[in-house]
Amino acid sequence: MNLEYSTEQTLLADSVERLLSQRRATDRRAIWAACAELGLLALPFPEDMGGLAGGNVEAQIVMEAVGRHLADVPYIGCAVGPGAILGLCPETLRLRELVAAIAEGSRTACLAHEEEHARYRLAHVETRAERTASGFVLNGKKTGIATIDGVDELIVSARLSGAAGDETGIALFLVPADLPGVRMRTFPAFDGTTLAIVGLSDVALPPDALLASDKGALAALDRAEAASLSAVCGEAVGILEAMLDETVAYLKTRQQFGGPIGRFQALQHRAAEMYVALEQARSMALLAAVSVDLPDREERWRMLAAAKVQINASLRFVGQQAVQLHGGIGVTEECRVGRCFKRTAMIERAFGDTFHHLAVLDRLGGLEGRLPRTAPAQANGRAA
Amino acid sequence: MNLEYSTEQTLLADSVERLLSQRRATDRRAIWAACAELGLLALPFPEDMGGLAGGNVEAQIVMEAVGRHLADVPYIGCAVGPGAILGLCPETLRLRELVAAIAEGSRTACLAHEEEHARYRLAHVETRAERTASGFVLNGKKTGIATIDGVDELIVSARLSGAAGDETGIALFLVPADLPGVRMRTFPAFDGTTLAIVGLSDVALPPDALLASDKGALAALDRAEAASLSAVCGEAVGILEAMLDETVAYLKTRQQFGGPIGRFQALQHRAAEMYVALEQARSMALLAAVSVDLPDREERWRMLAAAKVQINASLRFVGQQAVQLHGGIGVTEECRVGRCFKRTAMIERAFGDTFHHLAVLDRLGGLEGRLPRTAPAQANGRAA
Amino acid sequence: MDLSFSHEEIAFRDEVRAFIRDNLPADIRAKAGRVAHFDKADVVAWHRILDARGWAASHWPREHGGPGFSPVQRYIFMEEMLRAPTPEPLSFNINMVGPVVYTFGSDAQKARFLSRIRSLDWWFCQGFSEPGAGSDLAALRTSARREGDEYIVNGQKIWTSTAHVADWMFCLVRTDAAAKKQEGISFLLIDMRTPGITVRPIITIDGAHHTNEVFLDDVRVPVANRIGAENRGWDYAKFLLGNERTGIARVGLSQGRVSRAVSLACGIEGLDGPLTDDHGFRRRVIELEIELKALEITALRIIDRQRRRNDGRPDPASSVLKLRGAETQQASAQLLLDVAGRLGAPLDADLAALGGGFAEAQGAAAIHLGARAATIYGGSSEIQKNIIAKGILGL
Amino acid sequence: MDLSFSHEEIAFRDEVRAFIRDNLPADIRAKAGRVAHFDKADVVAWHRILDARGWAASHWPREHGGPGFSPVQRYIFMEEMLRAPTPEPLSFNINMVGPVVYTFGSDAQKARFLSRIRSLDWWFCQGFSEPGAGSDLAALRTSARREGDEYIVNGQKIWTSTAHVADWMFCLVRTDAAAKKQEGISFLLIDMRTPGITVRPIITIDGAHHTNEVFLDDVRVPVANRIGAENRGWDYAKFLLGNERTGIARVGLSQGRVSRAVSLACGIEGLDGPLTDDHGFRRRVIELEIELKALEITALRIIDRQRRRNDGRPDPASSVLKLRGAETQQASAQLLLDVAGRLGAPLDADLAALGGGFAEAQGAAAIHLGARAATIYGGSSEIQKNIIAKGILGL
Repeated sequence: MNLEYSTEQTLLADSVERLLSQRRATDRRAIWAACAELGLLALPFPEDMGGLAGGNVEAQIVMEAVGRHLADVPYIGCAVGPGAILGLCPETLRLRELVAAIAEGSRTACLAHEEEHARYRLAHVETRAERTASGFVLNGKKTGIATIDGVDELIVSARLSGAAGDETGIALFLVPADLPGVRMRTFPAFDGTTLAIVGLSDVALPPDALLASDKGALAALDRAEAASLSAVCGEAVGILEAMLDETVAYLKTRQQFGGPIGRFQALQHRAAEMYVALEQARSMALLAAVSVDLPDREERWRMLAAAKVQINASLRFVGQQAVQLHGGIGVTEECRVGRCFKRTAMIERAFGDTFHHLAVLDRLGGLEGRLPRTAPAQANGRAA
Repeated sequence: MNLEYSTEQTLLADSVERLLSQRRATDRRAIWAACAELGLLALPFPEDMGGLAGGNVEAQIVMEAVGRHLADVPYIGCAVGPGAILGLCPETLRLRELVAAIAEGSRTACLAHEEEHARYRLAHVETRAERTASGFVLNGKKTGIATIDGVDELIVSARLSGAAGDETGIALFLVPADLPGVRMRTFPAFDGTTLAIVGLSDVALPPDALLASDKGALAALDRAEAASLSAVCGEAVGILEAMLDETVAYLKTRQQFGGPIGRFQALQHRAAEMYVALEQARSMALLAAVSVDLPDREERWRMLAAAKVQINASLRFVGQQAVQLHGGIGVTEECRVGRCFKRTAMIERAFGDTFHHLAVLDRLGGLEGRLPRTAPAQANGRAA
Repeated sequence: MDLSFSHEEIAFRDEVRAFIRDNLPADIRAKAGRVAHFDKADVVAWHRILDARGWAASHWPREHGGPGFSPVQRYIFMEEMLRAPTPEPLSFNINMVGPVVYTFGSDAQKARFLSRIRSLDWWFCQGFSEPGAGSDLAALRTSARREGDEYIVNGQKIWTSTAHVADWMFCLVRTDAAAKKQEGISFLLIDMRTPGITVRPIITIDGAHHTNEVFLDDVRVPVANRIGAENRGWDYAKFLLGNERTGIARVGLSQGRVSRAVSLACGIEGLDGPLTDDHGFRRRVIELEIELKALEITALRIIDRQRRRNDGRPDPASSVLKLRGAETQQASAQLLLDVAGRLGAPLDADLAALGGGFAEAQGAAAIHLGARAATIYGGSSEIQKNIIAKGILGL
Repeated sequence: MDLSFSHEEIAFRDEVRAFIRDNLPADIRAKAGRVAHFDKADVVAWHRILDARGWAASHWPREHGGPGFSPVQRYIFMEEMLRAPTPEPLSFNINMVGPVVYTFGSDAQKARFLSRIRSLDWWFCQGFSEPGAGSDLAALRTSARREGDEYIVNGQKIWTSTAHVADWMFCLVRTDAAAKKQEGISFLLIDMRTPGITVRPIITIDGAHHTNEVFLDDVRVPVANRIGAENRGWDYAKFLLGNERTGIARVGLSQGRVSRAVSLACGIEGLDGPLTDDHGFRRRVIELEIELKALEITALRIIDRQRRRNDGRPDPASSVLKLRGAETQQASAQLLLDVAGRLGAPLDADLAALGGGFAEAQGAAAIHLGARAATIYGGSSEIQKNIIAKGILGL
């Protein structure tokens, strides 16, 4: 057991913190370039592709700072997810070049996997890929994509065979965003971040666009999902910290009935409960980070599901308390806590919400496997 | 809509309150005699058998006072339950005499229906009744019987046919407690009340011991269960009142850190939450009382299940808070709140616990029937 | 004891239901349950339809233009509107300033204001809270200095909902700086077109411009627009805040949200089939249904008690309704967004055009975010607990 | 970052597990998890078995007879005992008075007391709380008047657990009535056989005689039995209360209860088949498992931090462990009784002989009722929240 940051991890934390505390969150492109300069964009990619082979703790370190500063940096969708996927794909010259370009910030890629009817199920892919004489043709729609404006490459999951939900038949493709038939529309989510929907109409791809198929593709998606879930747990911890700090500061300064409201014991006790929720979330984020690479699929998803359920609960409790303890100002756009609250609601449903992960744990007989299972095990709970 | 007590109900409430506040809870027989004197024992029986045909509100009025005074009066098991059952049985001379004797306190009867493996399921009867040339022979074991010492008659459910859990084949018998083969053992429950287990070994009964069979028996048991659930909701309200009153009084008098602890806002807010829980429980007790006689079985059990779930939640919350706010003294036998807490734990599992009633509501598609049903409707949820 | 409505009450409920069905404009109906706030135009339109039927001011006495509803009828009327849902008659006019005017106003004030308040010819907003006076309202500092027939008002109000669309503001001002906190406050009606008034929007986390800051800079208000006696405004404010709180649980609103959540869930496939089979979801629905049923009966019990007491004084037990009502509004809004899942993410209304799922989930996030204010505005949950602890439990 | 135990730590865990398996007496094992408190004889028997192995005082330094465990080893050791469960080494001796004696005692006191404390030759109880001094401990009034080489002690202690079986009591007394609250308190070791001591039982709601009131009436205590300096007792008490709190979450105890609840549920048929299929039950188990996992990691994080700081000062974050630990102990006890259902009703132990169900459920009610004290004793949950609010958040 060793729960101390290494020297490198401490340096990483310091430099990300410095980067995000200096920049205004408005210019997403500039922040992205700065991330590249710091080496953050190389971090999630494997060394043999020219990446820095950072682990899940490193990704959480980055995301914790992102959360703390409420930065709108699509680090998970454009770095953590692609890194996890490409790390499981056979190394090719084209991928090496792409990773190098991503790492230096000159090109961008994002994962385009989610679909409208997926509801957190990993294998729910309706987008079809047909083999043709000259390669593949893709048709379908991808939603909820966390990306950067003008992204260059999409990593798209599509189905070569089978029906939506089947664990077999899925393939992964590298799709340049400017190909004919690719229509991307970005839109603002309620928390102020940017999401995208991509329509794919008869998108023709050469044979080497295929990154992985079948078991390989599912394994890569599973790993990306696990790594992303872990990373978003880091972001959650950062937001929880920010909300607690803001609230404690507010309790100390806000005057009412002739003194700071922080002198009221009822409010002190609620702040203490918020602290407890933060500490428990921190522990479960740690659990998530060390569980992403567990070889046993069921064990892995037990731990990840438990982490997300607990972190969602902490987000909900701390978010509600932070807003409530701020009173009227807490529900305004100009208040940091109000904006944090919106982000919590988005993170709660990133990579599986509480309904989903409790159902996963239910299937698997609970976190400790004490209970009889309720259904044939479909390990990460993402299959239909 | 009319939520005011009638003059008779107000008088009843006053007289029960007077009775129980004057007597020490120790002499159960003496209290029982006093109940007879007040007419309380005639209340649950139908007029045509010589009863007073009191309703479910009246039973709650009695039980609310029982709860408030933590009295050990088996009014539900020895009056409400028998009253509900006998009211659905054909009137006979023998029953008229029995009811008259129960009403004046000279004889006692109790319901002996529960079994070890029943787990709140109404139709779970393993006790067997065999028809013989001279009547019936009963074999089996009844548990969890709320009764009075030296009870004279048992109203026993036994199965003429079918397997445990079948809705058909159940019959009800009147069994003198002193018959050969009837072995009753009373024992103290953890809340200080008395419960009994009855063993039935080749108990021979004459033909006229049969009170009801099949649909009639099940309907009578269902009605007894419903009336008992409603009555115990009244007891719960009385206990909730007592715990809130005790706690508020304690907060006002207990000195710590240089003043009464009731000046701490954190504790005031918890007392306020206790009050809310009491008011919500009062509302649901009312719902239970007016729902016992709803003709539609599903509608009836939706309302009763909802009432019990809410009241159990109030009991748990208020009980825990009352003990916690009392500190060390709260967990002692000499403290009223400690004794109340034990009673709450017993009431929570009387006539169905929260697991059970939530499962009933789940089956029936929720309280408002919005959700798809999960299983073939087994209305009061008591069948296997 | 009888919890069910009488035949007359049921007939009345059916009458209200039919009226809503037949008269709620189609464009308003289409928005129902999908928006956190109705637009002014919608509120005005529906308010006037109700007023034409004589129902806009449902709890005003007949002599002042009310319909003469019984307490139970008032409750039924409000709940039916919430359950539809329709826009609600403007609370500032109907529940707040109207009763103050007909109870404490002069005959001239009644003649001038009452029918316009009732018909919503004049839209009122509430100028109570200030930056340093929220829960501690009596700490307000906006001053009104007398000059002849006018007060010169200076100060700042905050959380002034609908100020940007209002014609008038009823306002607490300090007319005696030397007096103790609750004393020295007066109650003024201020025409929002008066020079010196600046309204600055406050955007809330649901993305809406619903509330405002209002700056008052040498605003001249005729003394004739003061309600009641000078320096007695606190009494009128207390009356106003305690008035008609039985509808405050808004059970119908939450019930409507639960219904929408369940019907949305019917169309969503999750890990184990339709989301309506998910045990976590079912449990949340059932627990909310139980809580709402208890709350509904608690509201009826309080109404019944008021009917019998009939002294018009606020019942501190109605704090239970505000407290649990706000919590269940939030829980039902949260449930709706939880069902919507990732489909509830877009803020962009145009996305509704994109796909079935996104269109179905429209407004879920805004309703959830908007609902957070329910435990803060109108006497925060903390204030309600204080009222219960002190007013009922004597702590 | 590595959350898993090292090979050495796993080997140690296996060693502890094997030791418990091979050495826990069968009669004690039979009671495990079925009683709220072990009897004195059980505690002594197991304590001495541990002591013979050198493990009774798991966190004492080697020089005072401790085994020289690392913080992680101590944690593993405690959790394995809780998970079995075995009786625990007597906390009053091992966690409380022992460290005070070896830290602040004179050489003569160390020589006389330490090994007897460690081996449980002398059973200690704690004389801190008084009727007017519970959470507000410094308000204590028991007085000690100096007369030559003796103190004359008068007063009353309450919540003195095991006083009726104890040989000694460590006790806070007021030696300077004129001094301010926290000053003027001294720390005495009192032989329970001294004339003037009366122990009155307090029966708790679990039906147990576990705690007591202790009346001290002109009790003569040699000055030689005072630890440290006169009037400095508050410092020693604070040291004692802050000492070794990482085991305080008692995760293993709660895990054991959850396991017993699930295995009990396996044998129970409910509305929809085995109770282990009941969704409400499954959800409660899973939620408890998650909470306990988080708590376990939080405990390890605090241990890891202590190991690095290595300053021996109490970490205010350990209040999280006490707070959530006590709550999960209660939740797991409650779950157990909820599973037991009506079979958990009998208080009468003989009933176990009656039937399978009653025997299986034995002790569930007593464990549930006994667990209510977990959030009260040893620094109530309210006190823990005060510590977090002030000590960590600076409120």
